[in-house]
Amino acid sequence: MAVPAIDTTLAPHTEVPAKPRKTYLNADYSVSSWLLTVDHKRIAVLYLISIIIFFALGGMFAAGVRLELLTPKGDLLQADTYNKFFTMHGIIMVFFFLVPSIPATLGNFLVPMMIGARDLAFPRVNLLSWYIYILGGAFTLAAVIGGGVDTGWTFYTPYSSTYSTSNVMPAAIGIFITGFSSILTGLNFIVTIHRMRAPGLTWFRLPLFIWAHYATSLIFVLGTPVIAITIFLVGLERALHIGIFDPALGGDPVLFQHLFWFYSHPAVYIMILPGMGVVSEIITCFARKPIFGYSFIALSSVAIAVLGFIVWGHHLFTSSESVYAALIFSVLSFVVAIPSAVKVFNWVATLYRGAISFEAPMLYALGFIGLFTIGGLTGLFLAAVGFDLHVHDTYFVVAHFHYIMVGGAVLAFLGGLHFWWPKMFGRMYPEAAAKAAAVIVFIGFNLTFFPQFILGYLGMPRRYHAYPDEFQVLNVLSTAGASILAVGYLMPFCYLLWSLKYGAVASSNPWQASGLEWLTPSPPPTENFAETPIVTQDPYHYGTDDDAEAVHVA
Amino acid sequence: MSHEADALTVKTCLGVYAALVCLTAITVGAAFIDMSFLNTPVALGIASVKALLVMYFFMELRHSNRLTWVLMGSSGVFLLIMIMLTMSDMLSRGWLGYPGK
Amino acid sequence: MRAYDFPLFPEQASTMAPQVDYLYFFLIAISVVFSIAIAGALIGFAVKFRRTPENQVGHRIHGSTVLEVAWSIIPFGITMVIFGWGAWLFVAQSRPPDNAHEVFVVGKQWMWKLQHMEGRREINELHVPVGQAVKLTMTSEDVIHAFYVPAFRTKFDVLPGRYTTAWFNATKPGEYHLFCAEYCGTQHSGMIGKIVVMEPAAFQAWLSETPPILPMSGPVASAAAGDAGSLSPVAAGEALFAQKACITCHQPQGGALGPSLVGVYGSTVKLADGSTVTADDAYVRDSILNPTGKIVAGFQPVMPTFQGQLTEEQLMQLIQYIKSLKATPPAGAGVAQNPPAAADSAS
Amino acid sequence: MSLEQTTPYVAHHFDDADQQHDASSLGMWVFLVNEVMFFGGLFTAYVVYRTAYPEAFHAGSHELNITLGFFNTIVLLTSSLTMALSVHAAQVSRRAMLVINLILTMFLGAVFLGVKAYEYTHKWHEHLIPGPNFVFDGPDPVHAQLFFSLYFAMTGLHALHMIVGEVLLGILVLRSLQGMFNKYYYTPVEMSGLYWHFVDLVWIFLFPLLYLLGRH
Repeated sequence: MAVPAIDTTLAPHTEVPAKPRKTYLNADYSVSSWLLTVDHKRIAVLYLISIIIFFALGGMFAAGVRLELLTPKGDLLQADTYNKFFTMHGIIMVFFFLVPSIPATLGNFLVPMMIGARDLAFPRVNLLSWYIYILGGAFTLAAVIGGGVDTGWTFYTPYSSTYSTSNVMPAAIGIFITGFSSILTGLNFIVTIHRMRAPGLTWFRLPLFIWAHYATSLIFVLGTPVIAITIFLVGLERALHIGIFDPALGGDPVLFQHLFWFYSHPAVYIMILPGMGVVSEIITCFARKPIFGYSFIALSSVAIAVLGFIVWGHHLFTSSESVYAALIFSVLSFVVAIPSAVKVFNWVATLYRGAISFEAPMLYALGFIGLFTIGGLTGLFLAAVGFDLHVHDTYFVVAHFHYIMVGGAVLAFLGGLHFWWPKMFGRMYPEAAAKAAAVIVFIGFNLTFFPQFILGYLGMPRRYHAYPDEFQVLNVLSTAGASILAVGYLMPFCYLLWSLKYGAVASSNPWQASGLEWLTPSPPPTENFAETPIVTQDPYHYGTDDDAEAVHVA
Repeated sequence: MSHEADALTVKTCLGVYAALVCLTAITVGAAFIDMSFLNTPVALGIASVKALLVMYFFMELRHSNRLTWVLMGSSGVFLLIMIMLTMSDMLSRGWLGYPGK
Repeated sequence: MRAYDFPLFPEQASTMAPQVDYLYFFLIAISVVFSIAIAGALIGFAVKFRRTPENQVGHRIHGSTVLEVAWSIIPFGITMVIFGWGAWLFVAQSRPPDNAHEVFVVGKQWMWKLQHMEGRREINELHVPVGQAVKLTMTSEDVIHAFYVPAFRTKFDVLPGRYTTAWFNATKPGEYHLFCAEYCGTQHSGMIGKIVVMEPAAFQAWLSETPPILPMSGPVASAAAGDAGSLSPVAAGEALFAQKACITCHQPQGGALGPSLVGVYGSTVKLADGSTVTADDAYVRDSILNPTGKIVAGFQPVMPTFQGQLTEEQLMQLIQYIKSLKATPPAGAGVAQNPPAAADSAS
Repeated sequence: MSLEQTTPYVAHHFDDADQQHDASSLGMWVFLVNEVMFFGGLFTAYVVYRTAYPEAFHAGSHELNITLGFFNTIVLLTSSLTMALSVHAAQVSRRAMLVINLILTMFLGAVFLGVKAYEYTHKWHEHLIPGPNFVFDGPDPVHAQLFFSLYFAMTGLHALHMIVGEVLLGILVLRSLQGMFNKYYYTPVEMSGLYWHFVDLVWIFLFPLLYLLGRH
């Protein structure tokens, strides 16, 4: 029943050797061995710790926002404080959690292992990217400690460049710097995937996780420099009063929006594509069945990455963009919906005639599909120009992108973390608690964000500190949901930490998954593989071959 | 990795350099001639030829694999996408009269 | 407010509102169909093909190109229907009708200043007649705002240094929310007001009555005080035209340092560099604030800039005055009906 | 051909020197793609504003010194030549030629930066630095200021890249004096060469866009 996934020259792993096996975790215990490591697995752990700290911070700001919105009057926080809270929530969650979340942690850990390499192509660049991330984070934290930023994470000019009196500069510098950590990660992944694959591992034998990370890396490299230069120009305008975007100085604020969204729309795909890769791995593993439509899922990742660059104008429908440009961007936005839909259909089809079990990672993956479907469908609402005029900048948009980013990216992150946790740390987490947490997150999420769709259509604008009375009931529902969601987030944090010491020892392949990363012991040794594996088969070699009729399922 | 046979010879280098200097002189000269709408295309055309010369010879694109070509090409394509779609907004403002004149 | 009595659907109070709502219902229907299909399949498969002692391994099905093509093409067709519908709505919302009642809107941190073309001013409150199109010409004094009336399904950004336009045709008397929808700083959520939709007769009466002295304090009061009097914008513009000495160079019969402005508005103007430009609000505005940017053929760039010397209201008044010069051409009807000729004679 | 015996420079995670060289080369090209988009944001802003305010931009470019711009272009092209010759010298293991060409490249880069600094100082005296002290007599001063904002942003960013390049070249000179590069291992020289040529490429476009257009 446990089908050996891929033939390799690797010797069958020996369980429980007499003295503790050397792993990347116990190779050295000194602080410098962590802070100066060039091992992609250790860097992944460093990233994991840092992004969780930022996630907690961003979550606290979100809690402040939701608590303020319990009542229509602005009574808990001052207007300024509230504005800083949602701004810091956005900046931290987008730039310091969501963008690096899966690529820098799971991606860093798994990309070399999945392709049978000993490390990323440029290990020192990898470490550098973490330090750059921390440096950027330090600037942003300095902005928080120094009194916060109140521009919204979008930094729209001329408010950000001329009018805001808050700490725009340190936050902008922080984002500018952090951009380079993304660029270096993307560069490293692209080169690694091109040049370091194990013998026999052709492009169409790559796991879908790798395809997703390849597509993500393309966006990192092509998009991130544009936000860097745009933020740089905002900083220049703010510091030196030279006009680039401020109309009082001859500039055009809409140009800022174009440049900003040229990155920030593809950035949405940076957040969701790795999640799609994770879900593809989990679904096929727990259905014990090859993925349905492998090449369509693989190529749709690349299609999303490329098409994602030509739809940014749909953020500008009400920004005095020309009617013709709005129509062009609208039709292109509908086109980019298709590859996402194709993925969803293929995941569902993968379940057909599978042998499905429902461990925690699978629950997260199924939740992802459901929530991403709603997020994607409401994206169609927003892409329809005439409709967008009503709901643009309302809670409808807020709900939509949280369905993609939290319902999508965060659920995938949690699912992936559970799925590969035994591999990363060699310990099993308590399954019952993990299942409960997955269900709680799902319920809490929907209760938080579904009411916001209704609020948005009713016309409640986003970033409102106080609001008319008739919106209160839905806001209370949303805040209630957020508190459930918070419990759902705290649970994995606790039991995963607990499992590091008390969890059952994990075997090298607890899920009986295919894929090269499961061939090495858990946790893996520093060099990943004792010998370079040789790949002779397609990925996801699950299932039985006995029924020819199944192939013609259509 | 050293392919002495097809290594960049000093001679080609000098030839390319001479061409680049000539093109620079031409583009400066052309800038002082009024060619109405043609000035910008000519200046950018010459610049593109110079860029291609530098890439093809100095940056060894002629000995590079296809992937490098694809990379360089794609950076150009994405830059053009950014400029052209932004301009599609800027240029068509006011075509319909409203909004966003 | 009772917890069981809260709205789930916004009021429909403009001609556009039901149109947007129809698309909304259509989109909801599509979403429900797809969500149910996907969730149904997901749950159905998950139950039917759950792992059991007999069912330990799935079947090796690799895919189906027919299915892939089908589930690419069919959703694509549906999205194109949505696109067409949305685009049609958008174009309709973008084009204000000709006979609209005109209102000039200035957004500033954090208030709305509105003036009817007939002269009456309002702050954070807009009275409009029912059943007549209202066209808003909007600009901002500082950052970007957005004029949003949920009951009308109307929203458009208000930008500094530029005019944007929105319009609506109210269908139901009553009071509706006016929100600023683009984040504009500290009191963003306080930049709200109301739209009062009145019966036409009542509106006409309201329009011509003398406004009460507004019992206000703070920035609102000072802004109102600065705009004392309710001359119509055209009359105010005429006064400004004389006061700022525009008239010295822009004499109606021409022949002075600058071109005559009679009949210029709406015409095609020939510039010194050979290009042409349509004299619309944006052009007139640019020419006042940045006079050496676009020089009319046959004139010297000698006009000083008025950047920083005119408020947005004054600019709008000047534009309205220059616009009105077309209506009463001194040189006969031919000028107004033949704008290019007018432009030529002006230069 | 196997090079493991001839060179100690293969890092542990690569199979052989070929793979290592390929990875470095690909990495550099990917980095350059990123650089194209980095400058691309500025080029987009330039295209947008130049199309919107051609008069102001023409007037602005008239204030630039075309002779110095031309001179600097030739200097930079020459430095690209010497850089290409350095790579060639490394490829054929000629250390003296390598060192001389690297130093020449550095020198030409310094000349370029010096001229650029002179131009900036000149603009300072002419009050052409955007900001509160900006003074411009020509038409449309508001948007001429926009031209100078972009001029300083673009050439400044380019100069910053030149300075990084100078540092890289300095390291290369030291390393080649130690005899680190030969026909079996010259990847750093080649990669720095790619970077240097790219910086040249940017200038090839900046020169006509900023100095030449609108000259006639």
